[in-house]
Amino acid sequence: MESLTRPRVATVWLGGCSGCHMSLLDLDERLLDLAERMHLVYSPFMDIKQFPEHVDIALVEGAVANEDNARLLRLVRSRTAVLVAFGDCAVAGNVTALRNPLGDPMPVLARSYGTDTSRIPGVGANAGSVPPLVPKVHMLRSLVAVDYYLPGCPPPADLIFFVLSELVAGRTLNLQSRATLG
Amino acid sequence: MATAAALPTKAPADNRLKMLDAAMTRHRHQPDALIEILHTAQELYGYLDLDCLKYVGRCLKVPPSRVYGVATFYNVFTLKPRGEHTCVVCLGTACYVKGTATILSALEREHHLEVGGTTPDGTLSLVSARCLGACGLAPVLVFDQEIAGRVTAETALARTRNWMEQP
Amino acid sequence: MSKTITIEPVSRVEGHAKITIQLDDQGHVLDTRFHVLEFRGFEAFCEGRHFQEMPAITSRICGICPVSHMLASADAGDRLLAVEIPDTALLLRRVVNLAQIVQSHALSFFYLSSPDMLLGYDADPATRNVLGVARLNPELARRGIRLRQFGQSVIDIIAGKRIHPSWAVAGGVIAALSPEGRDLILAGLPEALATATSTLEWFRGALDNHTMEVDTFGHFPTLFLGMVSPDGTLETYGGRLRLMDATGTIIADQLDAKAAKALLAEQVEPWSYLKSPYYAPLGPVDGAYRVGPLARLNVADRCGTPLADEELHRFRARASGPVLASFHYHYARLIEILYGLERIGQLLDNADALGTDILARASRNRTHGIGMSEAPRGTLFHDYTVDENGLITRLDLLIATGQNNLAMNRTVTQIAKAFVDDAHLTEGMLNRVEAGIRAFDPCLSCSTHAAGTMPLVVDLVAADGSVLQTLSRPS
Amino acid sequence: MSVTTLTMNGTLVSAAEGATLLAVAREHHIPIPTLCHFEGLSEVGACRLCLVEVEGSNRLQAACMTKAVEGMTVTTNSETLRSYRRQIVELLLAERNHVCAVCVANHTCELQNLAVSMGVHHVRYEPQAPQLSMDASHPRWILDHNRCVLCTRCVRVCDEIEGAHTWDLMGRGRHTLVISDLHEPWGQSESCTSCGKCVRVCPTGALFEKGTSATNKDPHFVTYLKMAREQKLWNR
Amino acid sequence: MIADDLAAVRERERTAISLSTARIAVCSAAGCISTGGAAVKDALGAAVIAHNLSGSVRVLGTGCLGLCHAGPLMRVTRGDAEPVLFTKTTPAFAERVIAGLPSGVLPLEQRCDLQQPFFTRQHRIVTSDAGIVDSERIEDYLAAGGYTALERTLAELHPEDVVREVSLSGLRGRGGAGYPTGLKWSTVAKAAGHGTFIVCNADEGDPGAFMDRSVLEGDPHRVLEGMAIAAYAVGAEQGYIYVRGEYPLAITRLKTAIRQAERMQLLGHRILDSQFNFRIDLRIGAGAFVCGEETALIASIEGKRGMPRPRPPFPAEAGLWGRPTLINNVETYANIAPIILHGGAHYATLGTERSKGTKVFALAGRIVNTGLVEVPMGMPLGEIIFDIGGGIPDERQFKAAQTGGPSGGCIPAAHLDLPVDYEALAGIGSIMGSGGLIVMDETSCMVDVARYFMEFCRDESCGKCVPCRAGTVQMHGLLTKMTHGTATDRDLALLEQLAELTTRTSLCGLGQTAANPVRSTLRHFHDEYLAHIHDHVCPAGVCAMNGEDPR
Repeated sequence: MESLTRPRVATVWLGGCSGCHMSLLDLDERLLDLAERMHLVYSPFMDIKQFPEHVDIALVEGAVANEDNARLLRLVRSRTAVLVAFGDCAVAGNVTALRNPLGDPMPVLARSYGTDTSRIPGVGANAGSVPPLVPKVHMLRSLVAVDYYLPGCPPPADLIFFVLSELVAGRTLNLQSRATLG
Repeated sequence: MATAAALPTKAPADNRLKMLDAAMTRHRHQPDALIEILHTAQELYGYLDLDCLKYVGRCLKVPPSRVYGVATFYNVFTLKPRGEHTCVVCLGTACYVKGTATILSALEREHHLEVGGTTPDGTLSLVSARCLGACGLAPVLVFDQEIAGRVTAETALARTRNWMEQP
Repeated sequence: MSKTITIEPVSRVEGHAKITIQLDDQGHVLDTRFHVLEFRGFEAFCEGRHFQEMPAITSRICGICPVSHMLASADAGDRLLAVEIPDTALLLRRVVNLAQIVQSHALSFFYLSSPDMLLGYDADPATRNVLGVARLNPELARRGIRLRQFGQSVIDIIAGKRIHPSWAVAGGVIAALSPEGRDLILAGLPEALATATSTLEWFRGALDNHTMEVDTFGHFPTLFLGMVSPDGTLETYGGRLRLMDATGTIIADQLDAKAAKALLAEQVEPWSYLKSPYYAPLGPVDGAYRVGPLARLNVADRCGTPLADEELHRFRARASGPVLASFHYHYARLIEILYGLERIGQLLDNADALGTDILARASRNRTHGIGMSEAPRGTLFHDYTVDENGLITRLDLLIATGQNNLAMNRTVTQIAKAFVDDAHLTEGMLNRVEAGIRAFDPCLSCSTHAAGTMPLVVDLVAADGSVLQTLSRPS
Repeated sequence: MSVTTLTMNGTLVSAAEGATLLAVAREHHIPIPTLCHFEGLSEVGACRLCLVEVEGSNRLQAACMTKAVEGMTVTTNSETLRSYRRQIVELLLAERNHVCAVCVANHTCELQNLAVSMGVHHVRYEPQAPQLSMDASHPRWILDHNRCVLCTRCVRVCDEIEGAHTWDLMGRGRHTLVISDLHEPWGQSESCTSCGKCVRVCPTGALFEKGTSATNKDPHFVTYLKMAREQKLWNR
Repeated sequence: MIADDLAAVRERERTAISLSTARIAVCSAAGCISTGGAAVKDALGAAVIAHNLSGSVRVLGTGCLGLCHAGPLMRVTRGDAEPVLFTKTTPAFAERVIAGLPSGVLPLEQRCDLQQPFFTRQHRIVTSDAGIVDSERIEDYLAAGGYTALERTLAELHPEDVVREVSLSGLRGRGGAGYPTGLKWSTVAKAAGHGTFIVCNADEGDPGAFMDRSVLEGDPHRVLEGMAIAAYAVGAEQGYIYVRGEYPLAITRLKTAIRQAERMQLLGHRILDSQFNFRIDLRIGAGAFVCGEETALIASIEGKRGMPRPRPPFPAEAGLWGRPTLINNVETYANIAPIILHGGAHYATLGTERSKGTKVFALAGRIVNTGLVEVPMGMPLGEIIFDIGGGIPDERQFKAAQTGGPSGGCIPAAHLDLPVDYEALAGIGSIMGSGGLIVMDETSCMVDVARYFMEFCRDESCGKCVPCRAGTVQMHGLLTKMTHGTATDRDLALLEQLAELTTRTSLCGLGQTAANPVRSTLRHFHDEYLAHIHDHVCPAGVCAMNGEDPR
């Protein structure tokens, strides 16, 4: 099958706003052309629930804000050859990490849900139905090795196109001064 | 006298102010005497409040932000009143090697204080020093003005508990 | 033996969610829960920041509807300045909001939901996505992509950036529209309109195959909340709110953001980061309301643009009163695309469009301001309290998706009861449960930011679902 | 005025006597990154970005403060220097809460531009995320410590050009903060003349104007003003 | 006062000493005072009166006698008999000593063996007055030959001659960096114009160092004399002593000493009736380690924040208020009088090829004889630690010797035979430093020690330059991660890279040397780092290794 020879690509969304994925969609029709050159195996736009084995390239958007994010990120890392930190939250924490200066997430949660911990989602006995927040939001690099960094909030579509084109073609990525945080 | 005219209304018009003025006069109101004068002011008042800083700056012709900058650069100066008693824990290398970190955390736990803090009742301030130069007696603490060598967590706690019980 | 089915993650929605379905011994659905899994804490970390930074910061709540946040935030800022913004600024903000509604609706329909309708709920999950649609019907896919692209490019042309522009500020906007920009937008309109009309035609044709979905995907009475102009015409920015019940009776009308918010309360369930607002006078059960395209088309007297009004007429023929089927969110969405495109044309045809009076300068003159916009998914409130220097002391965001939370939970239960049967559980059945959620086009990255500063009711729900205790907090 | 000749990156260049290596490099269009340097203000040599290698010395020298000397051989752009500069920029980015995305200075920020020009796409150091406040008490401007790089341009311009000395630094090390007067709200400062020069020279979004979502700074203004004052040259 | 008057004072004092039957010196340095030395001295004074011995017994408060751990120390000299040293004395014991004097029977217990290597292996130049001179009496200092060097300088030497003698001595800066003192003096002397300043850096900042404190407390006139000679040599009329605020006793004694010297015209206007004017003012430090760096020290004397500035220009050319400024530390000045008295060439006979004279060390940590010692340069480290220092207590194993404080390094057992010399220490990644020598045994974790020093540098960084301000924070974070067992190889690589960065790019000495403890422990104790990172084990059992995310 043809798809076997094309690189297997995944896009992952952790703690973030999905703006990076929206910017990916801003490739517009180029997305369809790109789809011919790769095999998209996992993405929020798809119905595959489990991150598959043997992924060649994974674009990971968002920072690690809760335990699910951390688990998924470690899984992605273990199954992916080239992991790209996709956008500022993944690269540097960005807006998702704005809660870090406040320290522990409890006051942050209490601000939204009140101080009765039995009623706060993700805390104590409530941790089963929703994932507990991690004490501090992490950029990807703090937890796993990252192969490439694609900064931007979001990264411009043209840059995403360049990055995907290069990686799908099996080339080493060199962004030099093409990319910027923000 | 020029200094009297510049007197902030809140500054206490007691002897201490006279002594402060005298110290500034001794230094001919030169700006470079700022640190010396802050030492004097802290000795007199126990700490440096904003009125005092403003007054000293005005007399020595130093802009307020610089006075504040100097007062906060150096560890010795404090802008908040210290407690009635002060316990200084030496964190010099010799003391560290002999375990003052443990003593410090015992004191912090006991009095619910962090270094630099004062108990809510104003009895005890806990301060650290980078080296008191009494390394031969490590670990060293200072209880009020008195240096104590070869202190243990127990002996340190005994002293501070005593203060807390009889303020 | 009772068991629990978990769908995780809910895919092809904009956010992180899971659904749990509890079955009884006989395999019948006992209960369902829709869990929103993400929490970012904007209410907490925005405190201490300046209100004029909020349009940039809060737009990072969501990458799909950043414009809605930017505009609601700027609107709240206008109130804090206590100014009326220049006509051109209001006009351009409206255009940008409509452009976003177009792109977001196109995203929802073509990228996320069309795979179900075109490929079927039981299609292979590996290909049941937009790329699968592209393979089966390349023309439809390309037209959908280009439609979204048009919406995004309007935002780009006016606000300077497709995603997360920093353009609207308290008092107005920071860049005027150039004649070239306007011409570029107008040149793209005809193709977009053609796509919108042809898609509507196709959708209408396909509706007959979806009677089951229409009946089960959240078909129940609720209240509806949406924005209208003073004469009752559909509006998405700078209008007032209207609240209608399931029979079509207007309960409240021409509410400003402050008056509307005063009518709402919310409850917290510890199993979801998403809170559930409701119309306070009626309580959490009867006070459930829906927002978004379906609600807006239900509450408005008319769209005010010719093609959209024509389609609205057909839409209304599907029900005797307000359209209650949540499946018709899709239909309403397509009509709103048409409306948005037509309205953009109308607005840009106005001499004010190229005006250069775009920013009213003032300093902070109030300490409390509530702004709002009609986001693609429904009414969005930004409620700011600031200190004398303009630093936020309290930030309270009430987000469209949150307001649909009660309805979405009910929808999940309704679909699960209709389709899920333990005896023969198929992936397609579960996908239908997800598809029901998708009809609301929930934006879950937005939805986890509603703050607990409204009158809050907390229900302590026992394992059997009964309410053990109710705690409430005054506002 | 006598002229000095020296070698910079292998090329012979001439320099006015007493000129700094930075001035010589700029004159010959040899790029050397800077952050604390500001034309028209005194030099402090604090950011360490302009460090260069001078043959015969094992110490790196700050180009902004090192005078050109006859026969000197200078390298401004070795791989080692580039690596140090990248690290310094990364250290700055990790030090406070530089969230470019939501910053008023996004795309006009000198720190961000340095990062771009050096290809700093990410920061390897742990973000420190200190809890810092904003001072919005001034009617026109805001000071946001989260974005301050402690370059002290504001302190210097206020002292040296405006003559008010409203700003200074308090504390030390990682706790250093820019303060006005006795660490009082800027809006209550008795010494501030509200001239706005500090805002103009700020390289990041730490000092910015209220009501703007993007800052439009004019850093050349202060240099122009100094020339006008001292040399009666109103050339922009 | 002229030379003849001074001679008369000396004569008078020497006669008084020779007439006394006993001199009892109580160590009055801060160490012994903290263990009750002052009370012992008071008890001695009271007992002398009670026993009616005022005419024949002299009680002095004197400089550090060395064995700080055994204080309060008391040294009894009777006529030509060998002096006796008592340890751990008390007021009651003092009473017994005085009571025994008339009969000549001194207590037998608490005597310290003066023939042990701790005393015999030392070579005292800087600390030679301890036990002889009362710290608060200028007459004592004069009687011991004090101010003779200044007298001779003013009477016989040209300024260039002084600089030549100092150059000839090979003396190098004792503050740590070891810059040749003579060279520094000649640079300042050559710098044009009047208004040259001289500064004594008495801001002894290294934790674990108390040599300067002891000299200032015990023999302040020695420092004043050295400064006056230096001022004469470089043409300065104003001097400052920048002394740590944490040393109140040193400050009091310096104030007293300056007053006494001024009264005797040894400081001030027309010193000893010559044309030479020189006054000394004290500046009290306020607790900032960075002020040991000379440009920061200058800023601090000027009343500013102690922030360094790049050099050049060096203070020798442009220092205090832009004027040429000579800055030396306490021990350096304390060496000057002996050099002038006995000649630079004589001084140079002591020590190694490139490190001349003696060095005072403060022994502390896991060592039997904690205290102050002065040894000739070139003595092997092991001799200092095991022979003089008495080795490691509690039958533990020597692990490392830390020299140079936060700017220094840790020396492992393999280098115990290393001669103490500026170059030799630098060669193995440490520095001579100001003289703190802290001994560690296997109960110390070297990663934790590196973390400790990094925390120190982080907290003491002035914050001006980025690599030091932010680099120390990051290095401390990485080291903390290691001590928590959560670090990876990647963190180790980052640490090494940051260590290089701060060393190479920091503005001043603090930042440039901040990574030295890290680099030296990485070099000599690499396996301990790997144990923390790979095996999540702290071999010394110091680190909690609880895997908690450090913050």
